[in-house]
Amino acid sequence: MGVIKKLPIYTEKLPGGGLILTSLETVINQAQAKSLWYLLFGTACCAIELMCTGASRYDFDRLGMIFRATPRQADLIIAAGTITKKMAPRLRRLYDQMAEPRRVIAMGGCTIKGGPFYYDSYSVEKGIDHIVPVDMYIPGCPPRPESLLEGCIHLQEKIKKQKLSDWQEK
Amino acid sequence: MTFDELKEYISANYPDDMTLLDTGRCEPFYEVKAEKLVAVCKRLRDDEQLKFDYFCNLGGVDTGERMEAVYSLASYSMKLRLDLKVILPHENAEIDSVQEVWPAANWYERELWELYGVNVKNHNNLTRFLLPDDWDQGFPMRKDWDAPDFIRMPEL
Amino acid sequence: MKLLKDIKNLLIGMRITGKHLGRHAITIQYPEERWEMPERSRGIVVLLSDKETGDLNCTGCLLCMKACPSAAIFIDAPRDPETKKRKLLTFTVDNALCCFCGLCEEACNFSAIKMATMYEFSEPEKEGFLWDMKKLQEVGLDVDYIDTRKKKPAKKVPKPATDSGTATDKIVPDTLDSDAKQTPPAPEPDKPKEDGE
Amino acid sequence: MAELRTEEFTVNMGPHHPSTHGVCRLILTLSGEKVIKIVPVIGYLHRALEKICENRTYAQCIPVMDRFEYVTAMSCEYLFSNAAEKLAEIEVPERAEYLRVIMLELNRIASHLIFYGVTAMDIGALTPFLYGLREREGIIDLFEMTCGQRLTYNYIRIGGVSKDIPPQFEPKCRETIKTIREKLNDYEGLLNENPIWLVRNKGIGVLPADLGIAYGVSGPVLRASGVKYDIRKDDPYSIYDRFDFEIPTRENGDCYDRYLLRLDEIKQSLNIVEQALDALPEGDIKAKVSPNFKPPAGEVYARVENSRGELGVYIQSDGGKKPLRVKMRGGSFNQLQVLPEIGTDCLVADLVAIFASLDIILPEVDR
Repeated sequence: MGVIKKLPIYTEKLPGGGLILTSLETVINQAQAKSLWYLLFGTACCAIELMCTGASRYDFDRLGMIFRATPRQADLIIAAGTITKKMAPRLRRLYDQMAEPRRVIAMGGCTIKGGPFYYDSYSVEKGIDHIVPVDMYIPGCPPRPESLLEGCIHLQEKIKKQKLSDWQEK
Repeated sequence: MTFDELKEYISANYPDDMTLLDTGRCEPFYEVKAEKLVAVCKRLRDDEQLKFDYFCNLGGVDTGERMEAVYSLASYSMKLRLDLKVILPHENAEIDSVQEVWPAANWYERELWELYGVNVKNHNNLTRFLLPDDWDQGFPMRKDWDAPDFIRMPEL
Repeated sequence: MKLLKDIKNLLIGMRITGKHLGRHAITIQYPEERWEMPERSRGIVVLLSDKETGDLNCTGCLLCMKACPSAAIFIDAPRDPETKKRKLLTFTVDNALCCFCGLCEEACNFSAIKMATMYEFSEPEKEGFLWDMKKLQEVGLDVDYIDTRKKKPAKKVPKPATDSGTATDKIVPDTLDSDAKQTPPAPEPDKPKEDGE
Repeated sequence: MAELRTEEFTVNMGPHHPSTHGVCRLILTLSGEKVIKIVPVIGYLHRALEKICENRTYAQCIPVMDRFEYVTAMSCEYLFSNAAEKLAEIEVPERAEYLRVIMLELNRIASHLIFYGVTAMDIGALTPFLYGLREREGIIDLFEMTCGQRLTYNYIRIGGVSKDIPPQFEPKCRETIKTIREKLNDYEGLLNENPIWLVRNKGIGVLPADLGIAYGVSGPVLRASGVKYDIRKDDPYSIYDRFDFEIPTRENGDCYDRYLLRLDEIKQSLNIVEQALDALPEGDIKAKVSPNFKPPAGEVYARVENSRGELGVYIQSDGGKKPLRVKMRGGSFNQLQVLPEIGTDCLVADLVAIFASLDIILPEVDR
């Protein structure tokens, strides 16, 4: 019941049961934050760290994050690794195939700004934020699994704070 | 066969085809004329003493004035290593494909064409494969290449 | 027969699984429980301050900037025309470009820059990774380090009362001279482009 | 009965596909479930590492080389350092060579463990993935303890290594070796005689030795076809001639043999690490190399045996502090070239197994 204690909830005991009241916003946000299924989108070095995070020591599942091989079942792209100019349209297409609400984590320096390939590289996209909107950036080359976990927790906090009215405006 | 023996063997058997360059360290580098390349390669592969049947590497080099193609060969059974170098002009360079000798050369030659603009004759599939399909900015590995969104490392 | 063989194989597989049944899980419950970072671990770049005075150890010698393979460090430290000493004006590290190789730390002779063991720096905005001198100093305040630069002034300056601010200044010229020989005019780097767009 | 006619159709596998280990695209022409033509399309991870190296000093090239083949980054570092040392004729201290061998072999084991996990995951078994990566973490801890990073180490430098190993390294390393030896039995127990594993791997994707030789295939893939060729023995670099180890080979050249061969290689590598730890001498860890390292003009092609075959680098120096040309060569480049030859006339599902067993990693192909 640990989760329920943290919710803004009104509970009342009634004969023959109980009544729980909470805001719809909280329920939706909690649901979204606690089941971020991510797309297996690893291109380079960061993919190995993404694999390590999914493996036994760091265990992504604890955060409710399970890998999906298809964008249609995913809520989140973790762009792990360098995105080249040839790959960029594919990333966009994968993003377009995902259902709303969808989110993007840019993992590693390459996805933020090109990282070590910013200078002198003719084929690396300098940041993925002009291909897809990014919700969270994680620095590192590659980031440690803990950094990735921290980024995901940070993203969950961000999701929990969102307002339903913001969604309408979108 | 040690490298010294290899050098002796080559100078005895391939006197006209290959010239030793002194730039290579530890392992011999030989210069081969572009028009003789395929014939020499075939001989090297079929030579009973050498058996260079392993195509390790092909790299293009742009020194600013000329193009070079460096073939690194090895032999699975005789445990030998050898490098061949073909010197080409900077513009409109052409080289014969060694695909018929070693099928492994196929992709290396495509890469040489794509990144350096060295035309490979008699190649069965000279198409773009490393760069995006709609690439129209020339041959990026050349020293004088530049593009609007290409950022050079600041000279610090 | 085949069925029996299959059952046997299944049992072999289950035996291995069974061996792990009662064992303690090796998973680290991350936010509550943390992996103990080794001392040499290379996390984010920080600037170190003097333990006593609180000033930055950095003398603006530009060695780390030259060593960086991804040009993530920008230092503006013009040479004073009279005293020939450098004055550190800005020190910016772009963590989005940094490749965490540790070459800057090795290049530094003044214990001024270090790759700290911290690693939790996710940001919702891309601009958050451009860290200026103040932020780098702030993060580096509690970083423990071995000060290697005090040895030289101890030989040269007999006065024990010298505060370390001047002590660092004293050793600047001789190391800088050797540096200056390679690049005779004071290198005035063009400020690299801040953004790739 | 009229003969059923099936229309050929084209399927695009990748560039984002979980079983292509990154970003390889295969254009498959299918007749029913059968693959009749494969056209690999690469370049989705072409990061221009060679161009970047041309604009970095020799010391700065090493972090770039780390990204060339990140699963065995130590080999890349060693390769580049070795080539630069050959150019400048630098003598490396004894202790540094031993440390290098320890790191190279540990990294080979780590890479094969990834292969073990990922291949099994491609074929549909998730447990080996968790097991393989669990033991790999033990090795990664050793690396982190020594050089501070988990994946891109920047540890082996021109002239030696950057740091000496910490005192707790040796006991921890021996413990890790012991654990991996124990766990290897588990690994073999899980898959070696597993009927599903056998059906999916045995006799699939046979690479005949002459085809492998023609396409310049090297490393475990070639050794599984019966060609005993290992650069560690045949063109010894570093101090590999001092250790007592065997080069395992297999005869059939199918996916199953490639898998078994890699497990055998792990055992041999464990032996090498143990021997190196026993014989580790005291002394310097780095030769004197000036910070402004400038090798004389010349050129060199150096090669090492890494977990995916021959890893080579060609460096041409014009005497300046930056190399004139760095050309990298990875074993996967040739392995992917041979895939259309051995992958045709099999089922799509088998193609996944073949791709996995060749252990292709795309940064090596695209660079």
